[in-house]
Amino acid sequence: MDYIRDFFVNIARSWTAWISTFLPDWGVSLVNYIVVGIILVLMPVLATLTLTWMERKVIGRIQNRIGPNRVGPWGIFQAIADAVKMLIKEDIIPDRADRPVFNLAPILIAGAAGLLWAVMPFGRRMIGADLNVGVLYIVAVGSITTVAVIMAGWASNNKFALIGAFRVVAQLLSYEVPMILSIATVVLLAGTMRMMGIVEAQVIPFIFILPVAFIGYFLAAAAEVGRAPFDLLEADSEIVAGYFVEYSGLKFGWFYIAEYGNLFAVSAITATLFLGGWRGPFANAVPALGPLYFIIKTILVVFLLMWIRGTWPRFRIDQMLAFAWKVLVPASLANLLWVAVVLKLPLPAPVQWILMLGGNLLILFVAATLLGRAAKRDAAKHSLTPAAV
Amino acid sequence: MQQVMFIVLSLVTLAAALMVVIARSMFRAALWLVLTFFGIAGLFILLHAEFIAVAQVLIYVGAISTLIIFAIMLSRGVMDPDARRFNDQWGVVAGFGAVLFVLLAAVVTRTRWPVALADVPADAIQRLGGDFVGSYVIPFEVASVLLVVAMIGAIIIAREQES
Amino acid sequence: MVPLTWYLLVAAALFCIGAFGALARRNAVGVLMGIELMLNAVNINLIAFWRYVGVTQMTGQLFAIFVITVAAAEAAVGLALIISIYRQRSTVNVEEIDTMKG
Amino acid sequence: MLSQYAFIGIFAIIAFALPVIGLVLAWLIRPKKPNPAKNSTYECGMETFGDTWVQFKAQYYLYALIFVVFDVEAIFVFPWAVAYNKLGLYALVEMVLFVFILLGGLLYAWQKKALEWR
Repeated sequence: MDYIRDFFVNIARSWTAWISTFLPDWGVSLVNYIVVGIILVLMPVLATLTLTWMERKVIGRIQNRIGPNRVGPWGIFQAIADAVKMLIKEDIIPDRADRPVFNLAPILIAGAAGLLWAVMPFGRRMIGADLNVGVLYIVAVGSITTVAVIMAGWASNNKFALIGAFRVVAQLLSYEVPMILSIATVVLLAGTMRMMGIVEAQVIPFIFILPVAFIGYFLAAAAEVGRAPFDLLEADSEIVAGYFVEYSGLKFGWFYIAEYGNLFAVSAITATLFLGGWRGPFANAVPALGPLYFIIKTILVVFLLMWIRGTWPRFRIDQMLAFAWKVLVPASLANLLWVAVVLKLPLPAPVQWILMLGGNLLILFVAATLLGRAAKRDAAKHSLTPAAV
Repeated sequence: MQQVMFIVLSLVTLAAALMVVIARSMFRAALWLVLTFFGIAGLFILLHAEFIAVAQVLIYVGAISTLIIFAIMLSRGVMDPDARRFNDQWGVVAGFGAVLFVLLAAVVTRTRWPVALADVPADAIQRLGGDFVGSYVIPFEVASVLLVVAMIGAIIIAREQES
Repeated sequence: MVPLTWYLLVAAALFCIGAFGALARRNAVGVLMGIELMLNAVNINLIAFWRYVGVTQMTGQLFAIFVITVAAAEAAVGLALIISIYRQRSTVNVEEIDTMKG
Repeated sequence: MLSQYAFIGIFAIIAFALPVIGLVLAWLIRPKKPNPAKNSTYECGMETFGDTWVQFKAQYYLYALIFVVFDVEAIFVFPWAVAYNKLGLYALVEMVLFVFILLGGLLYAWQKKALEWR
């Protein structure tokens, strides 16, 4: 029974005990690193196989369709069929492409998607490496994606690909700022950058204390992974399909896997930073429940992102960038300073939390009001009043 | 083990740096620059300066390389791949660089550095934050002013002329 | 443990490569990349000295962060200048940018 | 501490090896029948003309510029945020000053319409 209670950690212990009977100490660490590494690196692939199916089903239901239903029961093998297709599809490299850079870009982007999982806390003592700089590591790994996108756009020698790449980069850069500021607010409240420390600091999930930081991070994350309504990077009807038009076969497949891997990763980060990560009822007594809670919360965030995609129209790029710089950045900065102010007030923690929540709601209200006014002014300027339409 | 890692990382860094200065295509040079930055971040980790390593990746790879690549794209029309990479004095400059390296190497290896090895404090990042608003508050605020002034200046310079 | 001199040698080599790039490149962006390499060499020195000489004080890391800040500001303004010059004179070749010539 | 980064190093090797292995596998089993039409650049079915010289807008550069400033700000904010609980009231005042200077820069950019997509 005790074995079951902390099932995953005990399995790992038994495994380590077994291999240490015939391996030296450094060999045990090496083997463990490699095993954990392989499991975590496969997360984006796993995410693609499950989330593409889930997304098709969810979007299908939202649009009053059934979704995939041919390959296997309820179409669950659809993703496998897609994977096989990617694998056996002919690979086409355009004539004047910069070949080494062209081939390197998908490898970099998929590798970066895998790297994110090194610091993800699945449960108590279930983390690849609990780095001192945990959350900042995640942001830093994200910058590899920026470089890979530019490489793909440049190397394809295609105007659409290059325009797409620049749009993506402008979007990634613009939304990284509110993302960093939201994370900084969480770090300020938790007092640590360790992923485990942030989870342990959430006596109540931070979403109930810092809704502005949650919304800022959530929208920024949706933009970073190019989810609708921020999916301008592959606005099919405007710039063909973005920076990876020229890619086919598995090279395209890696971009696809990176996209879904990043979707899953940012949902997991949202769950960790704002929804309490692996914390939940009885998670302290039965640590094996931790990963379950973590996955459920992550899937919940994924579902939220799919729901938004199914129901919201796409933004224009000017609206999108203006939203990042003129709404999210000032709101996140105000939130950061407000949390800092409240933390210095000589009050018990629960009162501080209520004050923070109050300030957050005020910021939300002000931002929403100003946004509404700006939208009305913009509509009037383009004479798009309901009467005119 | 650390020696091996050090040698691998420094070879990668130096080779990539060399490619930065001799690559024909500016875009390729920028990509080699990114690799150089990663190598240097690795060296920082070997030196137990993890925060600086992450900052290196965040600022140099995420921000400065992007700026450089954007500038390359903006000034691309004039770059034909057959153009000369170096100016006429490049031979002299290369000699100067080699001599400089020999001089520096001589100084570095001859000097007896007052090495005082100790363990890195566990709260290095906290101390860093404390120093920013403590004894180094003037440079800290000046950094903010510098960033804003640089931004304003660059916006004025880079904006397209209003027609 | 790697000796301090190794780090200093790598930094010296990086500095010289950067200096060569900054002085010999014809493309202004290339010159700027050389300067960035030189600044990075300085940072390696700062962090190496921090680790080996004064690990209890954070001065080395603080200076490295200020160097990074200055490098970012320098890159932003320098590249803006290059873009502006390119717009007016259609060149980024430092040999042809000689308006200051007396 | 270094053992954690040894893990990150091994992890990075595996993470970048996985796509390479996948691509090699695909290279072994996929068909290879290139022809000139297939390999030409895909641009709305027309022949591509000229080089890929997009009218690159300086606006992209302006966004990158403002981003750089805020990115550098982040490496000051994070250590401050981690240390904040142990610091006195002065930490708050100085960070407020720091952020307000930056905010001034953002407002300037806003005023000068550098944030406008054109």
